[in-house]
Amino acid sequence: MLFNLPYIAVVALILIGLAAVIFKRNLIKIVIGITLIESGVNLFLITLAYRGGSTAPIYTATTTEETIMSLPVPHALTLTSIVIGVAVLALMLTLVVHIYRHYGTLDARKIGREEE
Amino acid sequence: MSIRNIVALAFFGVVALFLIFGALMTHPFGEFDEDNTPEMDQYIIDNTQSETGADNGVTAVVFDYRGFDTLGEATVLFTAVAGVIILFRRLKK
Amino acid sequence: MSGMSRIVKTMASITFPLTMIYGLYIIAHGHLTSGGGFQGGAVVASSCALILVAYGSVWTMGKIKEKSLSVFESLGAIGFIGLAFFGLIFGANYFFNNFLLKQDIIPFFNAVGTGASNINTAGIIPLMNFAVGLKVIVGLFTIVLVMAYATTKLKGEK
Amino acid sequence: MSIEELFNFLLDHSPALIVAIPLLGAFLTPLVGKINDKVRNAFAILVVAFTSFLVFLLANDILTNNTIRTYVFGAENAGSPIVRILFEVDGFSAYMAIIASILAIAGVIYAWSHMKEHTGQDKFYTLVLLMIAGMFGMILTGDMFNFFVFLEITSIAACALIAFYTNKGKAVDAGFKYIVISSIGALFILFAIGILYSQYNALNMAVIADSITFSFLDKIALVLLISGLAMKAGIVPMHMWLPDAYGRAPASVTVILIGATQASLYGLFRMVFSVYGNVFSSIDVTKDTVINTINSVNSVGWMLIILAILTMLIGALMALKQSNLKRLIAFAALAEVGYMLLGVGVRLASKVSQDITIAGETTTQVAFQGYSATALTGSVFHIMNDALDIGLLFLVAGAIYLVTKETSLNKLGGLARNMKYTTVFFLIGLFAVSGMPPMNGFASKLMIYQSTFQLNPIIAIVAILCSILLLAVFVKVFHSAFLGPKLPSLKDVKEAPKSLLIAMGIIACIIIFIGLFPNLFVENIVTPAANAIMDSAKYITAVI
Amino acid sequence: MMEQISQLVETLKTGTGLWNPLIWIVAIVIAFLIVYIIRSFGNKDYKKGTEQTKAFLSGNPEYEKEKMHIKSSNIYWGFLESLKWAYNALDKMHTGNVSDYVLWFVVIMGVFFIIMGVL
Repeated sequence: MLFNLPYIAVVALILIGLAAVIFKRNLIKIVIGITLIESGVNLFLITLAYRGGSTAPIYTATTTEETIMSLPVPHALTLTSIVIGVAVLALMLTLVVHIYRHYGTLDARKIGREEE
Repeated sequence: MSIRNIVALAFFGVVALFLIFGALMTHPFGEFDEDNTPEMDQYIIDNTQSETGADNGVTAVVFDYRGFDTLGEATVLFTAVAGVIILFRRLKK
Repeated sequence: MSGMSRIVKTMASITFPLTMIYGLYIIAHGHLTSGGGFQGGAVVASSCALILVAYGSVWTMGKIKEKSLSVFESLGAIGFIGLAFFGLIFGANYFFNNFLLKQDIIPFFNAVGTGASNINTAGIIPLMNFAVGLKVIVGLFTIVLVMAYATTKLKGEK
Repeated sequence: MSIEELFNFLLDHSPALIVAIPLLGAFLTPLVGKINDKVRNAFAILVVAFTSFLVFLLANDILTNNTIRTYVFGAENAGSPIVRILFEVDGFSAYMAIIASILAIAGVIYAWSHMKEHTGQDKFYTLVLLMIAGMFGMILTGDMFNFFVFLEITSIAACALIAFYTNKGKAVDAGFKYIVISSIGALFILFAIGILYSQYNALNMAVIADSITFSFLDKIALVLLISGLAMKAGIVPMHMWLPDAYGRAPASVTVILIGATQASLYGLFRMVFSVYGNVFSSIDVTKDTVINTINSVNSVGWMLIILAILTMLIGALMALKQSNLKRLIAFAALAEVGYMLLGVGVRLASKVSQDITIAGETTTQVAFQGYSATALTGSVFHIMNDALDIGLLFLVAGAIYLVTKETSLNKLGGLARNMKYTTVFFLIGLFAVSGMPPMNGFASKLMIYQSTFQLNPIIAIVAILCSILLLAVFVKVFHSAFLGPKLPSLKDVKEAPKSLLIAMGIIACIIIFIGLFPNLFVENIVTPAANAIMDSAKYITAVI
Repeated sequence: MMEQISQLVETLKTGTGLWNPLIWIVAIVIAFLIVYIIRSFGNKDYKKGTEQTKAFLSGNPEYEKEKMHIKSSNIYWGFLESLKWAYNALDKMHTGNVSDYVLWFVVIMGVFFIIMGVL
């Protein structure tokens, strides 16, 4: 049970991010919540890579037969998901700048109501 | 405390409950017993030098085994740059 | 965002080449040590962003336009997907085929790693590292530069 | 090499080239744009046309031979265990690729005149090509994580294009909503992919589908996948981003955005029927997951039916109230999505298991009711009809906005006197989207009505009622925008430019063809696709 | 060649029903013919340029054309008025707030979790 603490941390991160998105009004805080969810998912992926007493999956001069290596695929998935997160973050901040230009506020309840 | 927040908290609690149960049911951290042995990753670790020639297993996965994902990833960055430029463009010709 | 004080500018111009060399090292040895095109590209882009912060976005935009930057980024992307397309023509005729490996027609990057770090290995992976590195450098720097410049103009308007 | 060899080469590599050629075109567009505008537009149209040619080559091969093609990236064969990314194209993927290519080529041709007086066209065409590539990647891929990557490509490109009119506050706001919604949905999908990977140490859809045991973690992953993809597909009550995004994007983008939404719906079909095929679509009683999960399958089916009814009702009712043309059509598109989901729900809700006693010994037998195949076929058929009809209506709305610079229906009137071809196209779209014979919408809706009626008559009645409401909605649009006297403010409106008419004409011709010869279409194209989605064992054995 | 032609005109069978557009078109053409014949009967005592051609609005004077165009928001006024309760609820539902959108996502996720967990 104790050894599932990393997964508990993952769930906690995701829930904190979700709560920030749902209960906060400031658009910047909503963006921060999304990045929190994303970091939680990344943490989950990189947690899956670990094997007890393992090293990084790189062959060096000190590698022997009994060297345990951690799983390489989750590293690659995490790398991809981090880059995707950077792209999404850049686009969201760009749009937040434009929203502030047009509305003069960042309150999520004051903007975006379709009148007609 | 509006009615919206109460409903939100209720369903939020349901989701949290199930996710935490799932977290407790996942296989223990860093332990791989017989019934879930990582065949795919073990295969990559064993054959990365002979098949791709790279000492770095992660780079072998990123650029050879799952190279198409990396193409998509580079495309995502390209898309983000194009989007930022098009959103900050000059509107007059 | 206008430029900062003289001390910051001097320190930035001293730190800039060191950071850039470090990032290029990470890109070049991506298939041997930990790191790769994305990580090294991020390091180099951060060094460029340091110059941007120190000297101000207006000065930087005067030096280099985002149009030329986007051309460079397209070149990086075309290099990456071009290497993938070459796999269709050479070797075993498969997309994303590692065609440089285990052949003697083109005498570089064709060896197979044997535990000790050997730079001349891994086929098209180092080339892809360089292409992705160029792409990531230019891409991240373009994002930072364009956003900084646009927000500067915003402050000027008000 | 001879032309025969060239065709075989293209056919063998078409799954990769369909995605790679739009990507290459997108990377080349900033360089080509340096020459001049006309060359760049022609280049984009050429790239999309060549991609559509490859799509039709591939679809012809797959739908006629009823086979499944797999394409491994970077090696001859997948090997064992499967470590490489592979594309797996079955009949349903080919069918969706046909829809996506039709919408893509219409949108790119439409954009030539529609985007003329805007700046930043280089990046516009780049993003359109990237969006098309992401759409095809989502449709053709057989790898879970690759699906997520292409989902993100489509979302980011679509978000930047929705906010294209940055001088309008609402457009930027719609783009922000879209990126927030889609990134959250995609992140939960990635979380589900991680859960599946942690259990089976595989990312390939077929491998996961082969080894899936409906454990608790699988249930959690299924819930995350269904909710995320349903939000991306705009199912009520997660639909609110859809009218904003559809209504505020440029019309040439909206057409391709329909394709992106349909691709998310395709993901929902694929996850439910292929990845969880052992649970949802298999009737092999030797697997204990098939027998033990009848109740949860039926309950998921009824939940989807309830969501579908809500989608149809709310879409039609809200569309009746709108006075902004594009927003109205967006709500109608929402109502159309409900019909597709209804077919899936009926299929799942009609899975039964009964004990039959033959000569003393009792054997358990799991089967789908006979009408459920018709329901799924109808909903698969309706995907294409909805894409064509709603796409045509959005193109007409964009043409009206281009010539009159008006979106509010209260300020429009008497356009039929000046825009004859546009009026004809709008009439075709009106009849098709409201399921009037002899247009294509009627055939698919008839199949859905009849199969649903056998499950529960009330659902079928509600569906017919929503169709009638849609007819009322578009009659109102036709009256207030096209009929009536010339308004003094619209005295000197011209007919829409040529490229717009060409794009609308392509879609209208396809609509009329499907409407006049539905049986030909259903027998040769729709039924193989529906059979492919219903047969999960074939999907698995094609890889392993 | 012949079987392609025959395949074109085949009927779509949907398990319990069938649908063939070509037969439908023939039927609709025959119906229009009948309508035209009936109409031609009443066509004899129709004279152009007389009182018959003027619109008769129960004695009221006829408006000019621009005034007579009905705005789209006035169409179906009665329908919207009688369903006001539903439309008020729908309008309350469609707040343009991003947080509410995500909240609906969480609600649906919770409902699916309950269904999956119970059964």
